Amino acid sequence: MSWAWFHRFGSPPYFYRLATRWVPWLSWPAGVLIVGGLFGGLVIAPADYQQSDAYRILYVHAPTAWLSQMAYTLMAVAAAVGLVWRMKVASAVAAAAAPIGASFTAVSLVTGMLWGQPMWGTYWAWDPRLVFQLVLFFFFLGFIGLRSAIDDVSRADRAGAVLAIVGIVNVPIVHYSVTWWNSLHQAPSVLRAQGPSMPASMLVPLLMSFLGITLYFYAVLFYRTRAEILRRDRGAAWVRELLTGKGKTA
Amino acid sequence: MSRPASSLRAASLILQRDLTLAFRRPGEWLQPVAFFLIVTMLFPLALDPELSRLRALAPGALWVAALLSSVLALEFLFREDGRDGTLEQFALSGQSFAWLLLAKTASHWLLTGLPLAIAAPLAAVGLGAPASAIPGILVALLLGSVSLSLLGAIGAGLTLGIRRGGALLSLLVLPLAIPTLVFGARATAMAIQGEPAAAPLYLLAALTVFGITLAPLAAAAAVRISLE
Amino acid sequence: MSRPASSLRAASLILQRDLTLAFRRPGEWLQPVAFFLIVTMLFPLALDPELSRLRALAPGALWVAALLSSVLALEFLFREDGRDGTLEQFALSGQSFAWLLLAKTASHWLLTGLPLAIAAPLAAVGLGAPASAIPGILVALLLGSVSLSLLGAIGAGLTLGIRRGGALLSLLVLPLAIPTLVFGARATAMAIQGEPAAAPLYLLAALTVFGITLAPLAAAAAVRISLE
Amino acid sequence: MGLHLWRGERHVLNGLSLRLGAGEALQLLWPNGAGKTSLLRGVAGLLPIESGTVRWKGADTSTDYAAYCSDLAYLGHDLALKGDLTAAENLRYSVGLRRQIDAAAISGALQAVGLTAPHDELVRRLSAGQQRRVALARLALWDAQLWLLDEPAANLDAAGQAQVAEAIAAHLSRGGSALISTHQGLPLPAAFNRLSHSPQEFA
Amino acid sequence: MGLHLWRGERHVLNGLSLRLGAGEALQLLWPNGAGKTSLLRGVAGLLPIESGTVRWKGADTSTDYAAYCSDLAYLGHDLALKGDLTAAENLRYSVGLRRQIDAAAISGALQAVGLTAPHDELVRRLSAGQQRRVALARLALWDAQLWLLDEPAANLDAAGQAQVAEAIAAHLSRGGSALISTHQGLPLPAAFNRLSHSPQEFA
Ligand code: HEM
Ligand SMILES: Nc1ncnc2c1ncn2[C@@H]1O[C@H](COP(=O)(O)OP(=O)(O)OP(=O)(O)O)[C@@H](O)[C@H]1O
Ligand SMILES: Nc1ncnc2c1ncn2[C@@H]1O[C@H](COP(=O)(O)OP(=O)(O)OP(=O)(O)O)[C@@H](O)[C@H]1O
Ligand SMILES: [Mg+2]
Ligand SMILES: [Mg+2]
Repeated sequence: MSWAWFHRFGSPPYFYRLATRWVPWLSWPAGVLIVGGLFGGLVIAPADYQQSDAYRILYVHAPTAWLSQMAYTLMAVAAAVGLVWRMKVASAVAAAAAPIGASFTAVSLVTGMLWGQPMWGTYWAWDPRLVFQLVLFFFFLGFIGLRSAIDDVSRADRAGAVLAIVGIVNVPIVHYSVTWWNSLHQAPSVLRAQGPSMPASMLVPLLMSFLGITLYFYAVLFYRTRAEILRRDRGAAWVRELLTGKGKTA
Repeated sequence: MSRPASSLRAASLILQRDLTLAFRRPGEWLQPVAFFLIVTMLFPLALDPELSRLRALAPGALWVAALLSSVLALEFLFREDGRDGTLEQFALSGQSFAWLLLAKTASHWLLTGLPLAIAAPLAAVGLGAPASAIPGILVALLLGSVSLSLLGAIGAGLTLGIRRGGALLSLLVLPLAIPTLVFGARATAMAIQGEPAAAPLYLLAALTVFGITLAPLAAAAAVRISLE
Repeated sequence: MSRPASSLRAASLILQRDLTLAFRRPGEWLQPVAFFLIVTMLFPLALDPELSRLRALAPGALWVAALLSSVLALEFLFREDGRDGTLEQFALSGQSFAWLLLAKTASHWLLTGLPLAIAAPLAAVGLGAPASAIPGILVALLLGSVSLSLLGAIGAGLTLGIRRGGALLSLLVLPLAIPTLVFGARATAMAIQGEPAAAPLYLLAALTVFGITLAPLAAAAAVRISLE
Repeated sequence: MGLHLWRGERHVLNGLSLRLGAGEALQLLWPNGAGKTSLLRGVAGLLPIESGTVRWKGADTSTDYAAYCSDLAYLGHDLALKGDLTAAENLRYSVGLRRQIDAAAISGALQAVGLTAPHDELVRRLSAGQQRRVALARLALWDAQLWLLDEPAANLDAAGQAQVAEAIAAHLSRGGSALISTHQGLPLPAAFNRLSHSPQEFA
Repeated sequence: MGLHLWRGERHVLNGLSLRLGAGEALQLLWPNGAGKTSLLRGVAGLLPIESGTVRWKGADTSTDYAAYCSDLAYLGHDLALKGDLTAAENLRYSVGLRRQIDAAAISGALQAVGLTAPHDELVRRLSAGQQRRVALARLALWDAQLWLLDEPAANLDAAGQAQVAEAIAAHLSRGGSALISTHQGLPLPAAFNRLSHSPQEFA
């Protein structure tokens, strides 16, 4: 087993070209799946016997909530790889992931609040799941704030990595908070050991929209990472070649 | 030979400069707001769940958080300009020192007090205040934050040269700020309960006017001593 | 030629040094306590008078004040040693850097956390807690303040080289401190209501142990990066 | 009469008395701790003087301090430059407090001190020596008659030191005066240059 | 192979390669901004080195960094002195972290650098030059083989500069090495003294 692939990924020009190639391949299916999932969820799936149509916000809320945690994990792992192996591309991935993760977290919070009003009669409650999801949001903000407060890019990468690694403890807390404490928020009905407890007509659109939003996440991530790599390597020979040689790409 | 600068021009240069600096580092003036939002969030967390649904807590939580984040931000009012010698140059510029410091205080308020006043209604709604209370809360916090910045300028001047001035600064400013806190919280409580809050708001406004006239002079004296 | 110093000796020198420095300027370590007492006092002022007599508010007020004054004090944990080059010399001393920073954190706790834990029962009684609650509150705050110092060391290390790091520091540390706040406030509430508070105290102790093992390593990594 | 000045419990300047003519520079080569910084700050009015008076154009400076200030330029250890502004912006804001100034004058002054870095680079990214050059450009722009300089050549390489000396010489030739603390002694035109090696000389 | 080091987006040290023998001093007289401070901090392990290795006694310093540190003494712009401790206390605490030391050795070292102020005066009350002397005494007490000194003679009067040169000469004669950044050039015994005027010499 060789580590060649690892080093190949670590090379900015290689990753740049890879990302350029992948962005369209991610974006199109993402669009199709999201449209399909929302159509299935908002039009085809039956109304819930308890919550009538309000539950349909689920098709946005649950995927963004799941993804916010995936985004944090990915960011922390990438930052850690950048810290330990001095892999600049990994640090760039982490830096690019943070704002996307923050937006997904914000969307999940807002949709949750909108859903909370009809369900619990209040937009917000001081409930563990909600609070720790908010904490996740603050970790994203802290990561972004810390990075922007340090002007030396490599120092910012490493300081951010320490913070991201420390914050990773929060991710399992968010997930298990409903099981550990008695919570207002409902217990997992999809991501649980016994398998999902949901009729297929609801589950399929949910999975479609989840997959679509995931692909969308990676598309944006690759896109932003590309820009981040260009910004960081703007002095390097390969970027100058890229800008002068094939002017259209940039 | 060279035409001297007018005092209005000098003040506007200071405002421009501080806003340019803030614009280059947006993270900095967002921090006191973030601090404010987090602190308001801490209260309900630290209380019994049933108690935390009490609307009546909102004014107290809001104002204590607003007061603390203003005080926290105050530390930066003169600190950097003091450290890098800029205040010395202000003192030697031939302009009225109190006037220049008033301009600095104004830019500090724009960058910390104003965002706070804007964020406060949001936080209040999160704590269960009705939407109808928003204008009252906004006005109370606008007035309150101006008077806190002015009072704070005196404390910031006094603690300028001091190592670990931050904690001392809060000790000096918090007692001074108690009237603002009391009237502000009362106005907010009345706004939340839907009563007209004019009386405490007038008192707040009076505090602010009083601050504008006296605080810059006191601050200038304090800073001058700290520069020695 | 020369005999190297043991790591125990090194840690005890750091403690001695910090205590000597604190002894020369007693004002400094009294400040966080004073801040704590003032903030607990602000709550009743900002609340409706009837509400403020509620004992149930005491845990919330105590813990929010304790958390804020620890965070405020944190800014000084590494700041000065960083600025005057002492931390650089720690890093080059050949001793384990994490160990030296643990010693610094310990002296910081002795000078800020311990006085806070001692003052808290007083403040609680002032807010209407019965005398029987004192031991529970004391233990909760002892454990809580240790874990806050440890968590805070990470944030203080990360924001070391940063201008206006204070507000960013709170932004980073407050979310980390939420479990401590929640368990601490719960233990305090139980102590005030006369129930046995063992369960939240165990959780607090677990947080503290977790902090002692991991925080110094993270703090050392953070400080090293900030020194560059 | 003499100037007396205390720092804490130390009587730093003990009945000192000195005068400086137009077009004249006085370099203080006093040893460490002799009170150079204290003297300069005392003359600028930043440190209170225990007894004695500082006179400028015959009048006690404390009677019309603002007028005295507009004739005065003080450059201390701290350069009063903002790291997050460019060199040109720094000059615009700090000179602008004292007099009206346009962009051309600023970039001229920056060129005159030989700042090689681009003028729109943030000052934070300049090295210690380059930052001193920016401060030197500001000094020239202030257009003051009395310069008080505390170790103006510290941290500067040989070329930088020559530039400082040149700037001061130009100032003297325009009829300005300068009181300078320094450890190396700057090469100024001999006719206008006085050196002092210890405060006793003025007792 | 060469040492590469970046500060921000600037490639400060570009494939530098230098070696220092026992008893040898290398004075870097590079111009402002050339990278003296960066080089010293890189060699001390305080700044990460992009590529290349620092070797000490034949071994890569990053493999046993603690051992390397105990051979190393770094004196930067910041003196790492506490203003609220006396000179003797400062030395006791900071030297004590590295080796066992007694009070006699400390007051001996303070006398050796010619600190005229009483040894129980708080460092805060000493002038810039006196504080540098205290740092110099600490340097001697650390008893390290490799000295990395960043502008050790800044702020010092003529007597102080001579003392620095003397201390370094004594260190060299005991077989130590020194890498020094300086603008004036210190008068060291010629046999052991190398001067460098620009980083290009080591490219
Ligand atoms: C601001 C309020 C809310 C927040 C912060 C929030 C947060 C979250 C989070 C973080 C997840 C992902 C959980 C995981 O990964 O295990 C999630 C999933 C979910 N949420 Fe919410 N939520 C909120 C309100 C609501 C409301 C009001 C409802 C409906 C009653 C709801 C229903 C769901 C459902 C059905 C899932 C998918 C559960 C699963 O199968 O795991 N949420 N929410
Ligand atoms: N803040 C202070 N409090 C008490 N004494 C002080 C203070 N600052 C300086 N001193 C003392 O005043 C005397 C003069 O200090 P000053 O800084 O003016 O000297 P200097 O000539 O500028 O020295 P250097 O060449 O080292 O900069 C010194 O002996 C010093 O110990
Ligand atoms: N924090 C930083 N971020 C980005 N660039 C920096 C930073 N610090 C220094 N530099 C740049 O690195 C280069 C080398 O700086 P360094 O401080 O090592 O120079 P130096 O030789 O010590 O200069 P001086 O004689 O002025 O002290 C300079 O051109 C400077 O602009
Ligand atoms: Mg001086
Ligand atoms: Mg340097």
